[in-house]
Amino acid sequence: MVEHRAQPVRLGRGFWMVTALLAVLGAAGIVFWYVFPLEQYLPAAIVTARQVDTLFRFMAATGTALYVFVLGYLVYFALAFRVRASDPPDAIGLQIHDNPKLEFWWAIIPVLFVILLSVVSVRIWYEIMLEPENGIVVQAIGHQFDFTFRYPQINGEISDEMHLPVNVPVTLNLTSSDVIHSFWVPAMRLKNDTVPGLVTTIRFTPRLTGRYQIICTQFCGVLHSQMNKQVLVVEDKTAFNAWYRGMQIKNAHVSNALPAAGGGAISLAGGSAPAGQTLFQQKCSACHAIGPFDQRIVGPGLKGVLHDPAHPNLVNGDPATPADVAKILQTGYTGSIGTMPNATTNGLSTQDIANLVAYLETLK
Amino acid sequence: MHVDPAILERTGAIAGGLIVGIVAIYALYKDWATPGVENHVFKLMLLLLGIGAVLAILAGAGVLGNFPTA
Amino acid sequence: MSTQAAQLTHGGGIADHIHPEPQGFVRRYVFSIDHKIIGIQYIITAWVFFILAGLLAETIRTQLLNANGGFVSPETYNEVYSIHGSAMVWLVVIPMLTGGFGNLIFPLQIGARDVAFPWLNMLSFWIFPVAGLMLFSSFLMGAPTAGWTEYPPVSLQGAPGTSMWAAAIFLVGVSSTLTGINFVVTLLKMRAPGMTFTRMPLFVWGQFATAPLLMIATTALAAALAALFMERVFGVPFYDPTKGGSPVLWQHMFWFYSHPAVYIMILPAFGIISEVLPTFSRKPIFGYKLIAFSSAAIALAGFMVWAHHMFTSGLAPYLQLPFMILTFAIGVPTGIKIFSWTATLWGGKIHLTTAMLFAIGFIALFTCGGITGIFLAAVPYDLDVHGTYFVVAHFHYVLVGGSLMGIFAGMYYWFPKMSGRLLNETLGKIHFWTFFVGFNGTFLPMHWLGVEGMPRWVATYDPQFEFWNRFASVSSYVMGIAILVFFVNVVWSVRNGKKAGPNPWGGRTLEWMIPSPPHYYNFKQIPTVYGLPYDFSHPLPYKGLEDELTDTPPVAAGAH
Amino acid sequence: MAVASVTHAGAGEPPADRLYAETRELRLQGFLLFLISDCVLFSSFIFAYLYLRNSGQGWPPPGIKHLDVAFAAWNSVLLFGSGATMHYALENWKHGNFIKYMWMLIFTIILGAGFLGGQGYEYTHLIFGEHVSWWGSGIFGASFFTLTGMHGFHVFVGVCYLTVLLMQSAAGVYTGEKYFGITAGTLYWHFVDVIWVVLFSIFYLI
Repeated sequence: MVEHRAQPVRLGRGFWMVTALLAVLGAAGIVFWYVFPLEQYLPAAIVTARQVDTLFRFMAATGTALYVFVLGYLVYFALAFRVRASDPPDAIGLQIHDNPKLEFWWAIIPVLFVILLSVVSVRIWYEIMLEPENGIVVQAIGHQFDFTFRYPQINGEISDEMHLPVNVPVTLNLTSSDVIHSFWVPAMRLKNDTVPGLVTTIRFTPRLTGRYQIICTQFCGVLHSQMNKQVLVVEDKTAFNAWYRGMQIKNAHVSNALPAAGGGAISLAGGSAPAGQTLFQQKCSACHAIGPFDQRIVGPGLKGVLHDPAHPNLVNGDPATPADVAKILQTGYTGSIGTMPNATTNGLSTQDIANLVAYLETLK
Repeated sequence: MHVDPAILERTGAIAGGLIVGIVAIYALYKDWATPGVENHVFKLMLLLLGIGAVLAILAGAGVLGNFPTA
Repeated sequence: MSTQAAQLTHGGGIADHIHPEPQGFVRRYVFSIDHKIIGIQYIITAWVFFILAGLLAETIRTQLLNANGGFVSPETYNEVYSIHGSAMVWLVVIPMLTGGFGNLIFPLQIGARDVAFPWLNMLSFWIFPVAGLMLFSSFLMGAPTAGWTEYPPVSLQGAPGTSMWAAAIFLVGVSSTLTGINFVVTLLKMRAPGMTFTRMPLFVWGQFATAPLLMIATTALAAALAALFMERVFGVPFYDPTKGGSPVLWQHMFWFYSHPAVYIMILPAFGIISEVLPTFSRKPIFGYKLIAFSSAAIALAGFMVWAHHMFTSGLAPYLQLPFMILTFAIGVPTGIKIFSWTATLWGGKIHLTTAMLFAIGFIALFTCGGITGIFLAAVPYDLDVHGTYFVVAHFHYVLVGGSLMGIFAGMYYWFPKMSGRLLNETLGKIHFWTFFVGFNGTFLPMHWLGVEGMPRWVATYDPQFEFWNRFASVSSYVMGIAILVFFVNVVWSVRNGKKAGPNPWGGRTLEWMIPSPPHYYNFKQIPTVYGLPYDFSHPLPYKGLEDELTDTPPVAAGAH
Repeated sequence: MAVASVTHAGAGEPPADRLYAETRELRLQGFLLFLISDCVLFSSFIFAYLYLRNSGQGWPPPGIKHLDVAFAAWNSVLLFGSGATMHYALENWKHGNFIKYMWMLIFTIILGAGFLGGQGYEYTHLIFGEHVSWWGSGIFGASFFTLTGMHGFHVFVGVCYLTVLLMQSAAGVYTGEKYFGITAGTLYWHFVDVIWVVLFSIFYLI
């Protein structure tokens, strides 16, 4: 192959003209993506949405520039070097096998680009992950085929609209009562799956008041297409508080899917914690971890269920009382966070319940 | 007299494990120099077999896997 | 063992052994053990399934003509796209590229008389149509509805057909695994004398990178499917969270296969392109070694990035970053390939035949799909567009604009080796241009549909998206017409096409040195190889091919 | 060069029949690759088992009896022993002691069958014992019975194959250099053993 090295490999004038043209087009593409008014088409409802847009502009611009060059050269070469009628039938092209310098550079440039892109993405990833934790805690539960929402101090589940105050950090706990759904608000540029038996958390801070659509983007059954009716309402503090109080009053009578205790309240006196612990190991620990609420097996973790005020309550805004727990143990529970069999199914005597409650008291 | 079957099993495991382990290691030592793909595979397998025997001995001796039976 | 030692040499071994030619129609054309016949069987079967799955695709687009659907019921619609996806992946692209073109071409290109295990080859072919029929028969008992990924728990609620689906895909997996084993052994052991790894044609390299993926990754999927089947049929809990199972487990096992599967579907197409480009540019491929090794690198890296499909699945955040960066990294070898192909055109004497047009179209469309792939690999942006039409657009650019264009290029390029005739070039050019226009019309708008908020898997959608959906649907009909032209071309050319002769394109790889279609024994005498095939200014680097085009009987024919 | 590679793979001295030697080489590689992909199948299920096992819940799940380690250890020794005997069966064949070879093969089959019997015994106890843990009952049953069942099936297939091998050898199918069937049987049997080493440790010991 030595004799081919001798061959003159010269880039003609046409090549440089085309290169210049492509450079202009590529630059135009870059400019286009940076002036394109994305937010006119899709408002950036939360703070990090704008960072995601920045990332998008960056990738779109570089991608367009790269694509313009590949496509341009492709077409230009295909036309400029096509066989002419004048060529002899056995005409062959320049016998170039490779060009180490060229290959080195076009291996290095993508590497550099990848490093740059990684840096940019990681920085924005951090901004999304490190949204503040303080602020309002809301739970969104996916069902076939809608989302419901739970707020502290509001009984029951709100199923039509999700209200949030503007400029207040939100911690959104996502879970599902049946299959995997995905909670997506295009205006937030943010989504996460709602997985049954798992609580995933996303944090964000609304920055624009308005009404935004909530869409399920994970196939969840025959009416998946319909699972986009809910609306996220971002409104100012006063309006939000008004709505919040309204809901508290409206739902005051809602029983939180907790049926009235059959056969009157159970006397929790004389419950023995050690006995309860053994019982818990046998009967409960298959579904409940002795860990924080988020540590799901089937049901939620029960550490500090009767003490920790920050424990996402089983029932409503108020921290669960021993009586609540006793009721649930007796009558079972059916609701957004799953299903728990009642005392007869679990084979629990009233004394067992008393023991279990006594044990749960000790979980601080 | 009555003997707990577990004792028999454990002794059997230890004794058998010793035999198998020694045999495996000896075979490995003998075949060490043999060339060819499948012989290399055989040697690897013999090594793992020896490890298995050791595990069996340890299990039999109650060093490994002695859980409180619920 | 050294590369040299892995090859055959002459003197009483396989290289000189010729099976007696099978007699009778059944032994020759139905239960044939000849890799060429099996390859053609694969290709024909895959095209039949392609027609069915394509009709399903047109059903999908027709449903989406109107924002409120109305062409079929939502249930039917979900079944339709699930089977469309599964069939296109497992019954069309993978069998066509590996079992089909792989069987047909690469034993010829490495100078072998057949694959290592001809009977196994026949077996793995005959599993494939059976599995295909099972897959489509799931319509009769209520097909799966959860898309080709069939995430539990929703797939646990699915119709009985879902179990049938799992069984069918399991069988296809068995078939691919056997093919993979067969190809690996053939490639390691049956290369002609002198055919070292660095002299192998690039299509062979494509197969060489693909076969291990077929062999290893597919088995992982088999396990996942077996578990799904057992859970659905016998109630064995693996994925059901109410019984302590984990839905995310399926996603791990599924994507550990299905990401390598993406490379199974594209690497052989890379190989086809890398054969077509030098032949029609009359020019060596640019950077042979880079292209060859980057294929291997992509195949290897394919095993380490599966979780980038699961960024929104509740994956631990600290796991997201490594998978994101590794996925970016795969862009590098891919980019190198694209640059090398483009550079191959420079300074060539380019014959713009249909195959060449498809090859160039491949580069154009695949590059677009690759770039949007980088978009999706970036976690923050994936958290936005995951599960939307942006994803649909991305993988159709890769699988239709990439794999299918490659398949078309291969069909036009190697049709002589199947039939001895050429496909009609005029029809071919019509086919290319209508397909190219229709394709972009269909899938380009999906990018912004997804970004603006249209989710996947929907039978009805927000009216604001109606215009672009109608545009896409109409364009998809144009694509349909293009495919029709192609089939007309094939059917017509098999009978009336121009006789090709051994080497119509001036190709230099071994398959062009022998008559088209080749004899059942491929080579009268196994040639000896002295160099890369792509040096157009050099004499051919083969010895022992003198008699191929004469009517002398093969050396040692009938021996043993 | 190929000659060299072929003879190396064989027992030692160059083979008489070149075509057989090369075909044998192909079959050997194919069989090893098959074992590799089979290994991937097991690994996937093992991954599933470990994944579920570490999904938050204690292990074994409450209400599930711990496995009888002593018995399992004893039973495993049977299988490991059969691996050793199989190895010596092949060795004896290579050195031409046909009778010893046959005896070793017979021992292997007996031990393998014994292991299967032991597994059956263990299953019956797990299924009908006081702590019911049938595979529908939870992820413990699911992963345990799936993996050990799969392995048991492999052992069963192996026993059948070795029996066929025994009959073939008695009928003199394998001669001198042409004994790939025996090599394959040994490879497969070793593979089954080694898988059990893994399963034994992950289910009974950790």
